[in-house]
Amino acid sequence: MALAEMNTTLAENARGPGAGEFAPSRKRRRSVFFTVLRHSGALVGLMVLGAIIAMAATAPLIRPGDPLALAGTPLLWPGQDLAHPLGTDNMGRDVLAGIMHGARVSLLVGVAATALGVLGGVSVGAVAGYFGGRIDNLIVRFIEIFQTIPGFVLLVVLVAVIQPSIWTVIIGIALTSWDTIARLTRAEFRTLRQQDYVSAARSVGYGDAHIILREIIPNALPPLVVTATIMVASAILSESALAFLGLGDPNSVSWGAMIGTGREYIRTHWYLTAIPGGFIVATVFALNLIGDALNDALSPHLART
Amino acid sequence: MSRNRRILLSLRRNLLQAIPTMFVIVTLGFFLMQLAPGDVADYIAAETGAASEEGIHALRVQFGLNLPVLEQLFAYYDNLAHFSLGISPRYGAPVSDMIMARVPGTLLLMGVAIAVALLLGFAMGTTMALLSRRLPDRLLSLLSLVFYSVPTFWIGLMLIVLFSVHLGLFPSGGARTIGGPSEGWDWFVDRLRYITLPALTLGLNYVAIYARLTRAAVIEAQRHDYVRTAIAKGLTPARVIRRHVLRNALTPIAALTGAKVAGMLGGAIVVETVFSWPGMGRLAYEAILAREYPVLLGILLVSSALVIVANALFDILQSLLDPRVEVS
Amino acid sequence: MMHRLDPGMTSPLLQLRNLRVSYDAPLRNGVAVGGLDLEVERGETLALVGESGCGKSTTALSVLGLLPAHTEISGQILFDGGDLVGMAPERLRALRGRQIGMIFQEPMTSLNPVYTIGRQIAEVLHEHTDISAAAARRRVLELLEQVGIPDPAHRIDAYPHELSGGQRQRAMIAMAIALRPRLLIADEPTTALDSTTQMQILELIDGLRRELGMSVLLISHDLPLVRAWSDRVVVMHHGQKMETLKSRDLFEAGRHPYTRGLISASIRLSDERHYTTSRLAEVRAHRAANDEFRFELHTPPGRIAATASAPDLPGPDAAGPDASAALDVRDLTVRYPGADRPAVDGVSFTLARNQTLGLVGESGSGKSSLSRAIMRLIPGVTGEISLLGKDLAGAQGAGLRQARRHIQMVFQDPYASLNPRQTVGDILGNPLKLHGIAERGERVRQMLDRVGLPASSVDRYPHEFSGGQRQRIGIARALILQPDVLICDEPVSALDVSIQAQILNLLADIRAEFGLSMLFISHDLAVVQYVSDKVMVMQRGKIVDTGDHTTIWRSPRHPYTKALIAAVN
Amino acid sequence: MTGIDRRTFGKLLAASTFVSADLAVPAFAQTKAKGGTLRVVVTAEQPSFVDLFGNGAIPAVQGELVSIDFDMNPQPSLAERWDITEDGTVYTFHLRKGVKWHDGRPFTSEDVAYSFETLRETHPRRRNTFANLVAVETPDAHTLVARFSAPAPYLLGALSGVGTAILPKHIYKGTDLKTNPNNRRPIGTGPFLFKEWEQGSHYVLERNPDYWDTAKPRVERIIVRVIPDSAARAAALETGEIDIGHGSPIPYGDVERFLASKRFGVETRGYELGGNLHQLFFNLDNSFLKELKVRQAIAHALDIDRLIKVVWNGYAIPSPTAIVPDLRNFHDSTLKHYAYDPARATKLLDEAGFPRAANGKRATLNLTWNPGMAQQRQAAEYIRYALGEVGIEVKILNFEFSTYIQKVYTERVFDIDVQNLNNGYDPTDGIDRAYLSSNIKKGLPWSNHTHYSNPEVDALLTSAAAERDPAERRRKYVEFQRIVHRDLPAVNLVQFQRLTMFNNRVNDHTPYAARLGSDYFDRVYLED
Repeated sequence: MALAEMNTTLAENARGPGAGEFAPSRKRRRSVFFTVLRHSGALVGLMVLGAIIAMAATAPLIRPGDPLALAGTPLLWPGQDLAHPLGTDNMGRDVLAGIMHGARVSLLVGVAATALGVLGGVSVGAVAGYFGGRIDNLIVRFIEIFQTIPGFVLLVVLVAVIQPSIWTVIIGIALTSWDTIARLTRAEFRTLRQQDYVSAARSVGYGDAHIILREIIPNALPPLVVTATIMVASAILSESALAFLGLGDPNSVSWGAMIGTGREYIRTHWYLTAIPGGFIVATVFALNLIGDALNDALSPHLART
Repeated sequence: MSRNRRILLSLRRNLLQAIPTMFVIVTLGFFLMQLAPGDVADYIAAETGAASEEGIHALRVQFGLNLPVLEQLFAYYDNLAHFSLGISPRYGAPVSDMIMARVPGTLLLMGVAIAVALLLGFAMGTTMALLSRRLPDRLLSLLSLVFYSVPTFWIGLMLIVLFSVHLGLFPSGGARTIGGPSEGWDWFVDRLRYITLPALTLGLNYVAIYARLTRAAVIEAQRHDYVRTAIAKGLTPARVIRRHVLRNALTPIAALTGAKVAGMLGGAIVVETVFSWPGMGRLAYEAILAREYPVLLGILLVSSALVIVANALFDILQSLLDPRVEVS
Repeated sequence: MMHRLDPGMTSPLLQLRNLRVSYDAPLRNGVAVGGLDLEVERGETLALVGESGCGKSTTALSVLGLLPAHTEISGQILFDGGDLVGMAPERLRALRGRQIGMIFQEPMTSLNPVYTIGRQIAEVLHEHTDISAAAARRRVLELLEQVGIPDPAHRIDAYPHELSGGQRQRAMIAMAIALRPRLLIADEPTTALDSTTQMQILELIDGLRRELGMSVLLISHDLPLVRAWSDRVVVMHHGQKMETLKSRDLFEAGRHPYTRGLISASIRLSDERHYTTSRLAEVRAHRAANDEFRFELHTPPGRIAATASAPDLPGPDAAGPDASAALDVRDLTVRYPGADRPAVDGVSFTLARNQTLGLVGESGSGKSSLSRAIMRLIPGVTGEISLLGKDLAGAQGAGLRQARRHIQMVFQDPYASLNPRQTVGDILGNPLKLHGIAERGERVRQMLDRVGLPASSVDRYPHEFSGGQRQRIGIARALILQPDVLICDEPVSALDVSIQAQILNLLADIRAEFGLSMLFISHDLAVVQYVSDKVMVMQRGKIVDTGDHTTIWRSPRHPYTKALIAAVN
Repeated sequence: MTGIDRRTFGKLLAASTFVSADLAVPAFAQTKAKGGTLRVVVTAEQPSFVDLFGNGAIPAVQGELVSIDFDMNPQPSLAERWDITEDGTVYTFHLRKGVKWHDGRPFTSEDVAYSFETLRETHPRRRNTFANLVAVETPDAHTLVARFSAPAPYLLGALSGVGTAILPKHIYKGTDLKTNPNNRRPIGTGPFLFKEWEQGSHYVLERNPDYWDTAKPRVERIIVRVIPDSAARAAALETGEIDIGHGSPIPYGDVERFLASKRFGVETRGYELGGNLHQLFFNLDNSFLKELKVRQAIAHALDIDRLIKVVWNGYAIPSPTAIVPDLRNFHDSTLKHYAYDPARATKLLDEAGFPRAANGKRATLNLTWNPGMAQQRQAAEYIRYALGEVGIEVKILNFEFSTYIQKVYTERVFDIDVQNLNNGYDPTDGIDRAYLSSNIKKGLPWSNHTHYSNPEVDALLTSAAAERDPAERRRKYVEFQRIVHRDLPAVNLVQFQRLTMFNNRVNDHTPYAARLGSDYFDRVYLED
């Protein structure tokens, strides 16, 4: 959540006291070379993410059947047996199958939790930021409560008290991450609702719903998209931390759960944690690269060109 | 209105606002724990390995768990009103004692983690911003992204394997050498050795965040007109950067640091587990598992108080850093 | 200070020779200054004048080496005989602040918000001299006194945000002159200020120039201003010098067609021009194949009939809404939460049909709040508003939406008033859809044509247009519902003077053509004088003076009106 | 270890153990090493240090009435000797003289009497042990007579330090037992003084200079550190930050590597009182599992050897019956596991009327597992896989501890529960609760949650509990084992081995007593 919050803070600061100072006076000037480099980051991110999505999509074809099946001799090193190119874990489960099917879970958790969080956060934040006044006050206090409770503690309570399954994990993560989006949305709405084009829309006679959906949201999207990208990454990390504490879904394989079981063998069979760990890092890294590039591309500094 | 008076007023306002916030959090926590299957009597009965129905009932009566839910809640409020956090059913000890025994550990860990993260992050971010879009910037950007992408528990284990097991540089866990030096330089070195790895693990994510934020803030600050003014005054580049760029970049960083405290408390659970660090996060986790709602609520109360105090402090710090910021 | 009296005493203090500046950034590639030659003589004020993007600010920045990275500069900048282009950074830095002082357009952002002004001024002293802290403070107090900041002993410890705009600019000036520089570069020093403050600041700069024997390079877009406050004027366009003139006879002796165009597009209060009697000349630049510019001066034909006899503005005792009026406002008060006084304080006026009512006032006087209150855009409003005889203040829901068809608004900032995510076609067409008006495509095309935009604009986004074009889109949007009343809130203040002329001509035309009643809000007295039939003067939320468009300037009643007039004449 | 079957290895370890050192050591130690600090690791912080409520004890501080040797025989400690009447109802203990509490007050029979009477009220297990206790008499300060209404053959086994805490009456009498500060800062008669406790981190014990056995203890100090994470414990052991850990402190998968380094040793003894049984319980109310053939099929579908390998890394031995091999007085070694035979399992399921549906599945079962032990999760995963092979889909329900208790014992959401209901030191301790029909109690943890009800078993277990003739007692338990092996309310899987991992500088840490790993530490000494 952290980067997302950072964006929020930046966004809020940028519109805080003496907003003029934070508005760039001159446009960012960059050489072509670095623009390309920048884009190459996004390119790498997209390629990595694409590969992982492809992996998730083809998992049932390449590694059919139950990824949790005890497929072979336990604790085979990668490459030791070509039937299990990435080796097997302590129970003889195929690591490659786990990675491929685990990608599905990680991506599902990341995307679904973010989608839920964004949906909730945008709705609440939009109402608060657009209408202001008493309802805004109330919502801000409400958000504050969520920001005061250590998110991961709340997540653990939520997932522990309900039966851990993919969907409880997703809902739990969404419940602990919506507040960031809500804050950001609120900040955006507070700024944008005062824009002249919103006034213009209102003076033409549009209602609140139209103004929120057609005039403001499209303009509030860039920072939200950036934050959402980073939220996907954070959700994947949260899921893995939950699985590490043993609070994952036992009926599906996830990268975090693989690390959780593999860590007992961290000294002898380090590949059991390193491989899923590497995939988590790669995915989160790719998402962050994309988030970065999006941030550059969509940042308000450049919007006026 | 003088600044001191403003700060005092804001402190009072923060405090007054904190009370309903904490009230809601405690109530929310209480109902969450009520929703959870099982209660502490179940847990104690199971933990002791053998129990009777009478025994469980006796436990429920003893802790008031047989009372209607709202009565339990009001009993808890009543406790709070008398400045008591209640008694832990499992430990049979006052919750406040248990929490206070853990607070210093968590505070220390978080404090050092924040300090490390700030220092490293600020240094990294400044370097990145000043060499913006050159090779060092690209490399450090990537590095910070990696820091940001690594799961905390994983990096913690890796640090233990590398620095404790292989290199023998730092202890693998704990907070100090038990029975070791209790004062002076030796004590300090000893504490430092123990806290290095956990603080680094907890702080690593934040190093990335601060680095990126600092970079953004410094680049942002560089674009400001007053930097151009400073150059026009004939200041040396070093002074321009120090006095007009970095100094002004501190404000958003202070704002973010305040907002990070809650997140760090959560992250402490994992780090305290991996490094057997005696802190609140671990206690919270155990309280959740054992359904000891007085303990969990106590922790929620204390940690939200911590967050609120930290936020208030960083608010004040922000207003000290930037006179335009009204203490909110 | 003997070294100042070098043999070059008689040569110009600053000489630009064939100065070229170009940006090689991917986003903004191009030549900002293309071979500029000019001299600033010792003790004189040279004004560099031109419209936005003409390269005047780039020129100013290049003197002190303040151009951003990725900028290429060539030619010579001779200061006291030494070439600043390619000068070693150390030497250049020694000149900055000490030999050449500079002040900028926006004093709020040009001062570091986290330090007191005293500290920021002292910083110059400490950087260039070995002055003690106590002595520096004494010197800063002296400087604050010198630049006319009241109560310097107190203000020295104030932060920039605690000062007014004028005081901030005075602090900037104190900083620039702290070491008695020989050249002061003032880059649009008063653009961000109110007209009364503007004059005081220019007076101060001029006084200091004489007192300290400085030369001043004054950058501005405002022709009447430079005429009053400079010795010579260099007119720039697109990085090129058009001509150099003596300021005194700038308005009479300008020969270059571009200069002529600027002059005729500029309106001065003293000219007493009015839309009914004279149209504004529009200057248009065409780039020829050889990259040379050709300028064409164009004055729209025709006169616009004077407004039918409008009723006199009602006095404070007039009672009841006037049904024949286009817009009738009674006791309108706007109060923002937390503010110590109302932004609009019991304002009453009547806008007669087919009339243009001008509203002038300085920033913060409540003009914009008033316009937004009438448009029903802000909460916290009390009082009565009657639109074409119908209650507007109390209208809700469908009634309000219906009413909105009859009153529309043109906003100040052509960048902020158009949704960047909607095409021009949507911006113009959607309101028609909302109000169930058929033949949308046709109406949009007609309207685009009317405001002077090509039909192809419908598929384009606002950022593809220039500022002037955007304001045309804004006007088109306001007109597309064919309202009866149009509120123009500073519609031209963000525009260059040549564009301003085009927009004012356009507004004058459509007002007659569409039979509009207009409330025209501006801080610019001359503009208000030109477009209005009646004029109101607003100060601190109240209407303090009203009158006919000519009489109010000739015989102002209220002292505030007098002060406003004094500031621009 | 690739060449050797792990299971064989486990067996070897369990059987051979280490040379018993109790005779050689005293002289050896006195000359060799005295002093030093022993650093012990534990997994979790115990909520209390006095075992009033069954939630944690430190025998090394508390002292114990008797010690139990590897052969399950009681040896003198605070009780120098004892007499039991013919009918087995009256126990007379002759207590050691001159023993002092850590606060200097003399230890007397009053303390023991108070302990028995108090624990009968508060302690969940001793409630049963002392259920028939009708009178405790203290004829003099060093004699205690305990009278039971029925024979109590299990009594002495319960009187070791981990079983029965001997409480200082002068501290507890008339106070609120639950919140008595002594629970958190105990005094006892044991070889070590409780010195300090830093919550969440460690506690420190120091040598008791006034211990009644003047030759002991031999280490000056014991530091007990709490390290919740198993990988972190392994690292701490490996780096030499801790010396010893009980109850399998490191992952089973890491044990080989530790042994290979020669710096560490593994001890399998000391857990004899546990009766560590790993079993799979059926919910007999489930219409599918109600069928004996289905349960038999499931038993046939499980490959115990593979289970031992993948779940226990070889540190387990098969326990086909409800009483583990360690309880050798009662274990029926003639019973064998249902043979691993998926084909037979398939056939049985078909016969029972549960053919594979179109998707290849016969039924879907919810499986719960006791989160108190990490290996249960792997066992659950193995069972999920093994039953999947014969067409039974298993859905694992992942609960943390409290939820597990509630969901399994109150809501009974399980169809299969993977569990370790340990036998304890005597069958009465661990068996009765799971098989007696009178123990079908909703909401009571570790009760008969299969809802198995067999009057024959009820009668056998009830009479065996009070049976004084060892042979007859064994016969009854053997009979019981055969019945439940036939009725199959549970598939008993393995007796798993808890391990003590230690640095080789630690000697004589498991001298003779079987204390579930909570050592007395009176003999342990360090060697550099």
